[in-house]
Amino acid sequence: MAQVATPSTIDAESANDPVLDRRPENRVWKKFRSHRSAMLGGILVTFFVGIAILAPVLPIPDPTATDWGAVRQAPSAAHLFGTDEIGRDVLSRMIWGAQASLLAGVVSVAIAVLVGVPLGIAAGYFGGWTDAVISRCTEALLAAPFLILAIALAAFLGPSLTNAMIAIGISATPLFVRLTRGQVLSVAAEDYVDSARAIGLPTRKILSRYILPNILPPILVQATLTIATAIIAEASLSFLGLGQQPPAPSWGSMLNTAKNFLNQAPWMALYPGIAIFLVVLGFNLLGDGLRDALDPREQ
Amino acid sequence: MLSFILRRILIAIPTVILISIFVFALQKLLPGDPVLAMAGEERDPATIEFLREKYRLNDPIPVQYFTWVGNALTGDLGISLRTNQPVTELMAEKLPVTLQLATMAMIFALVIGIPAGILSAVKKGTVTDYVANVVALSGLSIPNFWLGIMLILLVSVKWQLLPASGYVPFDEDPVRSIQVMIMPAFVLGTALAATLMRHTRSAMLTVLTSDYVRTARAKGLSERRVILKHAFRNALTPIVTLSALLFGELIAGAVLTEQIFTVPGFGKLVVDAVFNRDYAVVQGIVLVTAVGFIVMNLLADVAYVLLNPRLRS
Amino acid sequence: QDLRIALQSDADVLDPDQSRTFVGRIVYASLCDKLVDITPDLEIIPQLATEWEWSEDGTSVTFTLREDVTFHDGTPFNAEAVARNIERSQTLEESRRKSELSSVTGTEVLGEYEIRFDLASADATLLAQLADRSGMMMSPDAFDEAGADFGLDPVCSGPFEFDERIAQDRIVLTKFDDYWNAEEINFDSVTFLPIPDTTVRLANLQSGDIDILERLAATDLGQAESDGGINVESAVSLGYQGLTFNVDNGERGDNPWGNDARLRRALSLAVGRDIINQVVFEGAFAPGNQPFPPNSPWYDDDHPIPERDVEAARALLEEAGYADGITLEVQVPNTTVPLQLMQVVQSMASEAGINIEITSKEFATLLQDQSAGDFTASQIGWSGRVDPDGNIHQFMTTEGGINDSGYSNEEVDRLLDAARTTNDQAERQEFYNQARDILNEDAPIVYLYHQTWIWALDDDIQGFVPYPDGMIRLEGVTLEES
Amino acid sequence: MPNAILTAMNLTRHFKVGGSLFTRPKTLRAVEDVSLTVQKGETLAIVGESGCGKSTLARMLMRLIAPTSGQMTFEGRQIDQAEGRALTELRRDMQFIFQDPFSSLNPRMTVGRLVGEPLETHAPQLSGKDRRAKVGELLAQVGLRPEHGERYPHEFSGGQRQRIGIARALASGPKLIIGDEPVSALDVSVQAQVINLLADLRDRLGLTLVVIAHDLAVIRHMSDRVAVMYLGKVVEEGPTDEIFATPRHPYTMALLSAIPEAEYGRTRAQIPLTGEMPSPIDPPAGCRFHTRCPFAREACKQDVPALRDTGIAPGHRAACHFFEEIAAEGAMPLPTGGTGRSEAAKARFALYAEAIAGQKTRPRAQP
Amino acid sequence: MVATLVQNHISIEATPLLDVRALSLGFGASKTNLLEGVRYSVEAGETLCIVGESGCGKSVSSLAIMGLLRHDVAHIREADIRFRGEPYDLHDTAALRRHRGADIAMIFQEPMTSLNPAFRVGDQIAEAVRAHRNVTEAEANDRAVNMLRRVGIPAPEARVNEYPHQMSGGMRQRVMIAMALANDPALLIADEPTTALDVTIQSQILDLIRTLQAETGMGTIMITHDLGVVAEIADKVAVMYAGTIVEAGPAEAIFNDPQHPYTIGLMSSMPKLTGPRERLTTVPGTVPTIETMPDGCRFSTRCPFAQHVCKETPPERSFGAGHTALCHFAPLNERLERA
Ligand SMILES: Nc1ncnc2c1ncn2[C@@H]1O[C@H](COP(=O)(O)OP(=O)(O)OP(=O)(O)O)[C@@H](O)[C@H]1O
Ligand SMILES: Nc1ncnc2c1ncn2[C@@H]1O[C@H](COP(=O)(O)OP(=O)(O)OP(=O)(O)O)[C@@H](O)[C@H]1O
Ligand SMILES: [Mg+2]
Ligand SMILES: [Mg+2]
Repeated sequence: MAQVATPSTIDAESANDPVLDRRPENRVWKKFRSHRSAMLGGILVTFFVGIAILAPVLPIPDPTATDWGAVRQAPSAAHLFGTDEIGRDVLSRMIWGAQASLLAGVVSVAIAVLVGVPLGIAAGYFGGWTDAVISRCTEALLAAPFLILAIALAAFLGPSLTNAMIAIGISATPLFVRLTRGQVLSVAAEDYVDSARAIGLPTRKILSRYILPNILPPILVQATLTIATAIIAEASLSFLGLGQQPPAPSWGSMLNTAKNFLNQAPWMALYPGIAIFLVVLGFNLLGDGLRDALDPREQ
Repeated sequence: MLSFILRRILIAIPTVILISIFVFALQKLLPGDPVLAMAGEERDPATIEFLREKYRLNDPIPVQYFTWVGNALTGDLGISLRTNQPVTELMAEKLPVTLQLATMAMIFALVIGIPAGILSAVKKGTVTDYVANVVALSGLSIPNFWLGIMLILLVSVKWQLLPASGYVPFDEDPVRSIQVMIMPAFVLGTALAATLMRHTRSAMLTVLTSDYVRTARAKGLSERRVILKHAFRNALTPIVTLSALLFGELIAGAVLTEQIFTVPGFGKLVVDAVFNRDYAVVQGIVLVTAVGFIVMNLLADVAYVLLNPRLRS
Repeated sequence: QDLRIALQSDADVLDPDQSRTFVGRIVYASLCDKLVDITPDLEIIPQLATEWEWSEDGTSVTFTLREDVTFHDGTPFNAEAVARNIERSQTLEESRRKSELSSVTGTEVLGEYEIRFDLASADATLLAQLADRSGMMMSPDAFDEAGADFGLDPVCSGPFEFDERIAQDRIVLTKFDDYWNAEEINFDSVTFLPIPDTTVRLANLQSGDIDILERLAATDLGQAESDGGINVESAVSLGYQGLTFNVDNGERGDNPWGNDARLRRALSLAVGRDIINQVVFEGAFAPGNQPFPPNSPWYDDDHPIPERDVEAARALLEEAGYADGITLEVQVPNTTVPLQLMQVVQSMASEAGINIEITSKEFATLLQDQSAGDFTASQIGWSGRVDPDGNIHQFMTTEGGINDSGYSNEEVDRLLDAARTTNDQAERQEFYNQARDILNEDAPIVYLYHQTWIWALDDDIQGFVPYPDGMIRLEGVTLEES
Repeated sequence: MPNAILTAMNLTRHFKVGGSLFTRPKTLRAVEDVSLTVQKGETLAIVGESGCGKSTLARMLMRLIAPTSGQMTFEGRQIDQAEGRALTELRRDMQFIFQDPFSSLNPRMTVGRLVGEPLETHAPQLSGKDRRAKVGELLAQVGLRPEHGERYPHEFSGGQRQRIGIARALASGPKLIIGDEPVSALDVSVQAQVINLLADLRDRLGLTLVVIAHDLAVIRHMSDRVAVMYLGKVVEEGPTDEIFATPRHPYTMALLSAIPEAEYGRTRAQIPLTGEMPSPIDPPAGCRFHTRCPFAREACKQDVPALRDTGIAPGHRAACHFFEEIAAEGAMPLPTGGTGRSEAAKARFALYAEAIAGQKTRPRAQP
Repeated sequence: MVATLVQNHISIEATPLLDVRALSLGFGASKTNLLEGVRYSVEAGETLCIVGESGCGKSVSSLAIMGLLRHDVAHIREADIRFRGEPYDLHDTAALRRHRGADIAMIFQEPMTSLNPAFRVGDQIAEAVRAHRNVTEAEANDRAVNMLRRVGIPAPEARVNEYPHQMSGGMRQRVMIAMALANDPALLIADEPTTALDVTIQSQILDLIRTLQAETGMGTIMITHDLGVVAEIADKVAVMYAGTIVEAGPAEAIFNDPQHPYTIGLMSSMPKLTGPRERLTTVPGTVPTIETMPDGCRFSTRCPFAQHVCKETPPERSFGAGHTALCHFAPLNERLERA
């Protein structure tokens, strides 16, 4: 290919081009920071992640230490959030429970995303038989009641928090398959995907560089919504004996126990309830903000 | 139209087969011997052996499967191991209950979720929008069992406004039937309302920036008419599809809600059946809900087409 | 007047021969009369049989029957009917009463209202069985016609007759006008409503939607008592709750906890039964260390409830070679009360160096694992029987039907078999006490507490008598709208 | 034809469409029996109303979609069935510029990566450093600065983006570039920049161009030869000047007469076309243009006209049964003269052109 | 009705129909105005074309006049507008809505998306009628049929019942025009009405607008960047660059005697259909963004003649017969010489 120096006839771009910050990461971060609700979401999530990690070093009582003399005591100076049905400190259990609940939320969504998105991409991009098989299985899974699915998986895998996360993850997977497939169908019709084919890019790279990054935003949003569902599902599963094993706390199991004492000890339900709400709110605000920040077209 | 529906039904067949196989696989996977669960506290070995024979539980799973499919095709779904009632009869008894609950919940969800979604889209970025979003998210993050019991304690015990739980058939006493169902429907509807609200909001946001809404404004129509007629009519399409998908969630949610409010519907039936390993009932219910799910999706597709003049021709 | 009773769960099939649930029995209390009944003090008293007489050797018993009884379908009740009932219980393929009546070899109708039961050997438990489902009399014409489907439309001779049932919603019975004891019955109908959630059950009573509920949660006692419109009645149950150890049931029986009784005794010492009762049950239940509650005539006073003694527990552990502590995996049904109970036990045991790992399981799974021997220890209980034999024989004898721990001791087998075959109360007591001496040492089951049946009633309800068997008997109960 | 670089014989492409939920799919005949030859070094333009199948043809030539039937050769190699390696190689030699500069660049990749990507595929031996250097060179070639490589497409204007697209197409060192309406989405001033750029590149690199457009002024400016399409078929083809001076197919005439000219007072009598373009799902029998042709006769409804030499210039062919007679009637109206610019205005235009070319000016001392 | 309108228009001929004397507005937090002192006027029966490159603010200015900009993002900083000689307040939403579709109607560039896909076209037209007139549904429907007939849609009685997707782009644009004209507006704003259409259809639409305008005497503002269309249809032309009107005047003057360097550049960029094929002269560079907008003359960053003085706001120079240009050096040939 013949190379000639830039001819003067071609309009060169004027030299003083003003783009404030070249590095994309910086820009994402800047946009994110100026997104007020996203920051609030970030702070909420960071706070709960923080207490989950710091639980062992915080000056709080042992979350499993029982006190027979202080069963179901209302909040007081000694127990800021009160005590539970066997005299454990609710505040401490809430802080320790953050670990299990956040894990349940995040890990199960991660499973759903990691399994669902590739399947969805395969179904959407390759179509035909691949699509038919994946779609039918997805529908079957969607139509089967969650409870039955969960019990079966629980029974199959044995009861533990990890397996609860797997069970929740698997049952949230079909949703992501569907969502991804739909997104891929619309993204694959974009010109830029054709442009990738036109330069002879192998399918593998088309999928990873062109399809994946462009279908991500709605998936991100759905993922943050699903985190909420997953945290609550952990509660339902611990109701089936699948989740966090006692006496280790999780917000879900705390709520579950608390429901029997709503009359006598409302604080037992109040605080984990508020924690779940704040985390869900945090993740959703964060998701909204991330979507806006990651989209180069969004101001 | 007919051929479309037929085609959709054909596509659904493999799904149903998959589900039925799945349900049978469950039987193998699930620990907890159904016979043991049925034999009573004493667990008399002779009884156990007899029950196994009677319900053909000693046959290999594939044989059981094909027997079941054969019977199912003739409309016989077996009898409940627990109450000896035919499964079809049990389900015929429970179906109206759950349908009523689901319908009322859906109405709640629609009545709350859609206006809230429209409002927050129209007022994007304002306090109204934030409040609507926070309320929706709390609807999503408050567990049903918690909300349910709180409502019972407040509404029924404290204020004595509504019956705490139970069920009255609609044809027996419509007013009371609705009264009894208000709380469970509300509880079941909240999470749905939240989802609907979020989706309505985003659909409306897309539609509100569209050219035809601008056209409608350019005609000098009132804002109300622009939003409710021109924008909403088009935002409706994704919402309808979504509502059908939410049917699955509705049934899943009904499980817990029916439990709390002792509504004798599908959800309660399936929980009891699962816990008692009443397989005939579990299989029947899963099959029927799956078919219901498929029918809902089919209806949604039809509605989608009807709402879309483009696809109607 | 309609009486509405909330039950904790839905009854199973309404055929006394096939039925197996506790709530089912509550329904039968209004639906089906038995040959004999019990008093709150567990004495056997006449119901359909007015009197009975044992033969010398105890191998036969002759009943004289009430003469003014008809079944709900009009079929007269007589000796013939009793014979056919017993025959059905013993021969119907689906019958779950076979083992309860296994001692009966045959019946002989001696007259219109007189019948003799012939037994293979003396059976001290028989009358108690006849005070329950085995003694419930169904209309022979009805069950001949319906066969195994009798439960869909049961016909007995109790104070109420079957009207309708909607699974999981309600069972409605209406007053049977020709009931022999009709003047004691004050309701036109009775409706049973299954409401599983205890909070919701109580809420229903408070809002006036029901009149009586059974099994109020102990933690709700305070609230119910403080409510002016509610009365609470209670009776310590016949059953028990405890930890069943896998002593020799399959491979998993071969573990330190199964092999060394000292460990099990150490655990028993480490838990404070009073604390459990206070923390979990608001002090409303009865602490226990035997298959019978302390207030039972069969309770062995030589082995009183041990005081919590962490030091002694540690000493035993050390003696067994686990001075540094030991771990115990316990499977627990995944419902609130057992979990709460086990967490309390766990907390107390840890002070003695026993590290309990709780595995919560859904009940059907737990049951299967337990009967298959796939467990180390299991938190489970027994609803209790009128006759002491029902609480101990099948659990502790080598061939016992529900001997999930796989416990086997010849001496215990002998003592418990002997206790079965004598009608002499004192003699039986002695057998049980001797067995207790051994069992207390071996401790295949560590008993923890006895549940108390708690009923909450609208204060308009009068005349309700609590029975230790947990049944609701409506004779003499009235409801006066205030 | 020794000098042909790309030939297409009887290319046809059908789509299954509709198949909506109610009806069975119908066949849409987007391109029907099109034969073309592209000579090395020339610029061939394809024009036609929107929806007449230009893009479909271009995508077929590029092998982005497979033809339903027909053959194609590239430098003598059969390519209509090429797969795998052969296709990858073909894509080194043949590149594509997309119509819409806004949608054809992946919004989530930097310009540097976008332009470097073809190199990655077609010159994997290049080190990362060399590749970056090469990307800088390519960007310079299209009038962008190497630093622009760090930015994202959305930070560029439409014209700049189209340049990025062109740089990307040039990266693999292609011999032939197919542009699917490369300037239609741009407004005039930007369009002019891109047209000039393409012309320079063609001259400098000796590229062969196939350009699709529906703006005839652009076509006239850029191309050596023109093919006019109507409803999936080529109705006229020939050297650019001949097509503009002596169009033979009535459709070409109508098209030419409908273009508004950007000169005050300059008008042209229009050849009125009645009705709408028929649907390619159900194209008219016979001559596909007969439903709208002001000269249509009975024969046009039955017989499909073939492309025939007009005899005006070599390679000028038209598919019309009656073009001789229509031409004889003198049907192609000529434009009127227009009012023309004042001398002062002409001076200003000259001044402007000189200033753009680098000539400096200074303010005159004011009287 | 047509007659009265024409009469009206004669009686108020003295004052322009729409007189935008100054319009400045900005978006969001940005301090720089996107539109800066935009001014133009249109008289009844006259066609004003606004030209300029994409993004220069053509649509925004007309949307502002229609009151269709969102108040939370667009900040109107200066607005001195008369309609039929009366003040026209861009903040009075209610009044704007009364004007919209009644006296001032607008058609948009995208015929494919500007009609609501969910409703029949007839209903959409009838709705516009009923929004401003107290008529029955039947009357409104009759009007819809009439309007479709007037814009040249064959068999309008049947077509009113069709949905937009059943029509081709050209037909849809005609429906849009029918809808806009349904209330006989005094002023029609057409925002690139033909950009999305073929040349053959384009000429049909332009003809139609011209004919209707002659019939009703309405004033028209036509936004486009196609100089060919301008040459064909305009009475007056306003050339817009980066939010300001840099040159305005009678069409002939703009084409034959352009003064502003941008106008000259624009004209030079057009490939010609006749004459020799020369390399195109272009306008180098790109339009400044709102953040990089220069002081003074907004064209100065790209103007080959730019001097220091261009940092100051250029004077408006007049070249007779309403022909004005904002440039320090216009006329170029008189004020500049080769260095
Ligand atoms: N993938 C496809 N599926 C179905 N129909 C298609 C497809 N691609 C193109 N068509 C149809 O084929 C015909 C020709 O389309 P094509 O895009 O080639 O036209 P075009 O001449 O490029 O038009 P434009 O000037 O609008 O780009 C049109 O009717 C179009 O609707
Ligand atoms: N809501 C908005 N917020 C911020 N900037 C906006 C908004 N709407 C338009 N703009 C900006 O205003 C400028 C002018 O847009 P406008 O649509 O008026 O251009 P135009 O001249 O009509 O261009 P075209 O020929 O492409 O239609 C553009 O740069 C655009 O980015
Ligand atoms: Mg195209
Ligand atoms: Mg515009």
